[in-house]
Amino acid sequence: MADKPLLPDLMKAHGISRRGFLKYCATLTSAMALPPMLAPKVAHALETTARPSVIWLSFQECTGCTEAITRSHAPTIEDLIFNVISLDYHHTLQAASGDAAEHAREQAMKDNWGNYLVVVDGSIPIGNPGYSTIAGISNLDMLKETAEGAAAIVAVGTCAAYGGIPHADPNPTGAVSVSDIITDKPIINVPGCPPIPIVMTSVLAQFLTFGLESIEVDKLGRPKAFFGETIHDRCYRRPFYDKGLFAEGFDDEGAREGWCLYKLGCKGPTTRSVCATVKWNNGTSFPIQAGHGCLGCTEPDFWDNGGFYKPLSVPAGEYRKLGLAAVAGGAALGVAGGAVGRANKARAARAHETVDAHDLEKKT
Amino acid sequence: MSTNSDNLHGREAVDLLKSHISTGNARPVLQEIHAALEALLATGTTSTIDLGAIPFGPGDERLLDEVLGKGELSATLDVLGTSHVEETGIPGVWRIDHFDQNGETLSRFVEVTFLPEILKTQRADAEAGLARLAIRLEEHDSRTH
Amino acid sequence: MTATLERGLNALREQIDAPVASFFTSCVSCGLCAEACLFYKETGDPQYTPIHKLELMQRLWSNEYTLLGRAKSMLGLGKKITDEDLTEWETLVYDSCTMCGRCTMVCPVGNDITMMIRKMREGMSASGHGPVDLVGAAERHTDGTSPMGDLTKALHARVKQASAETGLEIELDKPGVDYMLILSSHEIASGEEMIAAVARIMHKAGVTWTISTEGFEATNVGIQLGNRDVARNLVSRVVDAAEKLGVKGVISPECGHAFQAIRWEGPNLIGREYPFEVVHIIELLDKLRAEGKLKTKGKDHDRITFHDPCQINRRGGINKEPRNLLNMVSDNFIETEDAGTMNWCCSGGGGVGANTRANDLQAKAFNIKKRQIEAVAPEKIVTMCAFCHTTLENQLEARNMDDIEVLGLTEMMAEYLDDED
Amino acid sequence: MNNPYFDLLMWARGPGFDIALTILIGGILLRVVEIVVLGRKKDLAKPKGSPVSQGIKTIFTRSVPRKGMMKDAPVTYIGGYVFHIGFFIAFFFLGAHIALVDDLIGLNWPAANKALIETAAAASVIALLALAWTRVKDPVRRALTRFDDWLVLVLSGLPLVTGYVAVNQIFGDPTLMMAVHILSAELLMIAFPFTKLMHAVTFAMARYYNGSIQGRKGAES
Repeated sequence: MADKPLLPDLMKAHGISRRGFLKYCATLTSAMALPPMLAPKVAHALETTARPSVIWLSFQECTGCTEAITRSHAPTIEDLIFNVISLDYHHTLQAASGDAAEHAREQAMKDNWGNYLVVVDGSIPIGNPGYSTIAGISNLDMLKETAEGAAAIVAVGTCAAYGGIPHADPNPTGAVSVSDIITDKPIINVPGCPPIPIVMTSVLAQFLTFGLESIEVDKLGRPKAFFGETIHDRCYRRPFYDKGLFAEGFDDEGAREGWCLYKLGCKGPTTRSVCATVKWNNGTSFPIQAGHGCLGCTEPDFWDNGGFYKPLSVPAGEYRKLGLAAVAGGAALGVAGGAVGRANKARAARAHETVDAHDLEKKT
Repeated sequence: MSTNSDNLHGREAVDLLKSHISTGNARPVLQEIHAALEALLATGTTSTIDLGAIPFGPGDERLLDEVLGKGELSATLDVLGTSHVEETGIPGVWRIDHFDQNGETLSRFVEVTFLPEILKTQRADAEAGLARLAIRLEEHDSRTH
Repeated sequence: MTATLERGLNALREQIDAPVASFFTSCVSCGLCAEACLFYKETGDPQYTPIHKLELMQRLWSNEYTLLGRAKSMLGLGKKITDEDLTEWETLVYDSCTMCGRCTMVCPVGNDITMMIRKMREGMSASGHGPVDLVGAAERHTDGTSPMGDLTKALHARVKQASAETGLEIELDKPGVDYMLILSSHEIASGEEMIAAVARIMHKAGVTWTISTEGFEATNVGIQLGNRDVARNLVSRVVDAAEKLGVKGVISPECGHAFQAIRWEGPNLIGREYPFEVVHIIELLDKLRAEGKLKTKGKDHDRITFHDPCQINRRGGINKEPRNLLNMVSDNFIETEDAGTMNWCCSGGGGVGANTRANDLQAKAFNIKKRQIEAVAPEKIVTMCAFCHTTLENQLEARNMDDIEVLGLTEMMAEYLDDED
Repeated sequence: MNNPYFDLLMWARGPGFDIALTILIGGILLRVVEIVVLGRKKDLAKPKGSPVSQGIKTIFTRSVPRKGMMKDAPVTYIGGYVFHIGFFIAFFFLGAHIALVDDLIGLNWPAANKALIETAAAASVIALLALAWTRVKDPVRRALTRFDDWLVLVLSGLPLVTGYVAVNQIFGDPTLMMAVHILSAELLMIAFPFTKLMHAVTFAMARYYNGSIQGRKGAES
């Protein structure tokens, strides 16, 4: 590790000025959702901390998370790879393949035992480990083996964090999340399908610059800096929600006016992410701004949330059939109950003895 | 809508419409800038506001631009992509926008200061410059001999 | 036969129907009925809250007429009604309710509490929890011709007096006439004025009428006691008499519950529609007025107010008629507060006045009426119910307010009748 | 890994709602049919007025207090009005609820703004507290109050309070509070047919019967 140069030295070697370093630190600080006054601390950390080894494991996934992270603009994955970390294994990004690739992983583990960082994307099938293997090693075995010497694990994407789409009902592969398997290592979940690129890189950067302790996580293991508030809280369409103005269709006047998409199934109110502020594609837009409700992809089981186009307040079950059964059942019970009542009354009428005024006293 | 929107059509009309969508966050940010400028004048404290940390709608951007306005000074930095540093129409209030090599926005700040740090020559760069100057002089001298 | 708990509960069971079930289901125990009840208003005692008086009936309905209640009963959770319960509730159901119907008018969910009290009394009376005085009156009426015993002789005497006084022939038991008049025993006992007044007005209007010696008593203690067998027996006497004489109509006199009995409950008690119509005397007078057959001359200049009998106005639908008539003969007519549909009861109705046990409570309950009368300071109070009439007189006298004269409207109309041909 | 709050929310939106709706609809039908089947004897007295039209009229007119009553029981009347109107506004004019009704029966109408909804909900809760206070302090109401009355007060207030907390994230996880809100509404639905909440349906029957009995006699109601 000692032979890995520090970032400012690297930059210097590449002819990048100190101003460039300042710009980088300012941007990184902003990306980590830290207050601007911490920029000097970020700079200090980058100036003094060696770049750790990172092993990236891709399991049952679609490579969307990797695709996304390569599009991160601040810090870019290149920044990370060249400036902040030493990415020693990532089978999509690395040049080596086959035995050489696996050898690189083993070598990195050996060299950095107890200190390296494991990044995982994709869920792990435990229904049958044979569903997903790399170089003949099942995902489960590779995760357990690699995690053993890790300092910490970052589960990137909803699949690794919570099981994601493979875990969706009926979950044919028995897909589970990293935290369902590894329980003795610190795990940071960076969910999203995919996660916002700069959230991934920022979490990595923060982890590497300020350490694990600097990252406060919620009950679902997500960094609070990026998953502390719901999308709804920060949505620019929120004022329309508060005014009670809702788009009723994707092409109606409300949609054109930019009204709230709640009724079109937006899951913003129960989805924690910084989509509305950090946005996507280099801060250009995010789904709601593009006119589509939030799917809730940073939440566990978002695929099973009752339908992407069903408002949160709308029941997700089979109530229509049950409702009809209830109508029939209720009416039948009512008729039966009423009939018993009528019978009771008729019995009383039959038992009625016609009295006259002299029968109205208790005679002993 | 203002009356001049009557002859707008299609995208233009939609853009105009959107430019009014606001989160209401610009007003408090302006208030913060006001307080920061007061602090700068009173105690010399500089402040930085990260515009990436606040949800802004198109209407908020408009309001910020309208209120702060254009100033006397603007500079372009060419490092790791470009950066624009501009004094706004309110002296002491600066806008700093960082872009990457592809021209995409990296980060955006409002700085309340007499001179943004990034405009100053950094000591390390000056040291490198000194070395570079010495080399260049040496080269020049050796050529003229 | 003797009254038993089971007979009472059985009678109550017969009374539960869809309206009762909907009323109990709807009650949210808001307590607003209390504010409408003269007994609660004047005592401030929450036990007089009208809906509370029906708690036992509510319990029976819940236990036996709802699925959930039956399930509870099967598990032994439902609270049974005991004879002690009925004893406890007897005074609430009889002594503290004149069935005036104000609670029915204010209940926000629309419960006809008064109607349910009437039903509740079926169970009370059948189980031997009818007030002694009312049961006694029922026995006397059943055995004789009125709750005061046999009034046939008195009737003959009154008719003779009236005939002499008016110079008009009044023929008893005359078949084929337009109307058969029935009278409340008070009207017979107190004098011949009512018969004379009717005779003069009918004569002038050209309406033929008679009184049957076989069915002349209008009051029906069976209604107040809440016993439909007794009530049927008594109402049948009038119906039979009317049918025998083949009259077109029966005139219900100035008596509140009598009007309820003959007009609204009667057909349902005997189980068939009448072949004749029933009109209240005031309805008939107003009809004659409208037809121009009732003319008056002169006006009473005294300050007059009107007392609406609950069973005739609020629960009988006769509201405008007496006012039309009163305005013909008075130029100083003033209404009390709440007059008309929401008039406060005289405190004597629903059997309360005939129930000596309730005397003290009744006297308290009258105070609200007293204050309203005082507020308009009348010289005369006109009403159209003989029992209200008596109650007002007695209660005013007890308060040294007997300088206020109480009058029946029919008599007053007769007084100002334009007799000239 | 799963989020127990999210699972709870999905249970509330799924099986929870199914169960609650089934009990609500089945229960209401049971109770209403049970009442109607009991029937009533045909009234043989010759009518003076129209029982049917006055019955229908009374369903509406009885919503207005009779003259003078308001000053006799101001808390009950004003509290009652504020609660019912507030609950009605908070339920029927919140966008999320309209979406629910839309999904249930396909009816849609404009939503009200948050300020109005929250004012209505707050007023409604205050009214409930006032009504609860009369049940403690007023002798008539205290004597009439049973467990059922308290249950109904609490069950009516819960959805209002939890809804406010969930929407404004006053405390608790927003997903959890949303689930709690839906569950509280489901509790109300389940309790509805078997408590005094049934008055919200049968009041129309009761008022109709009252109006028709009086109307038949040509009397007011």
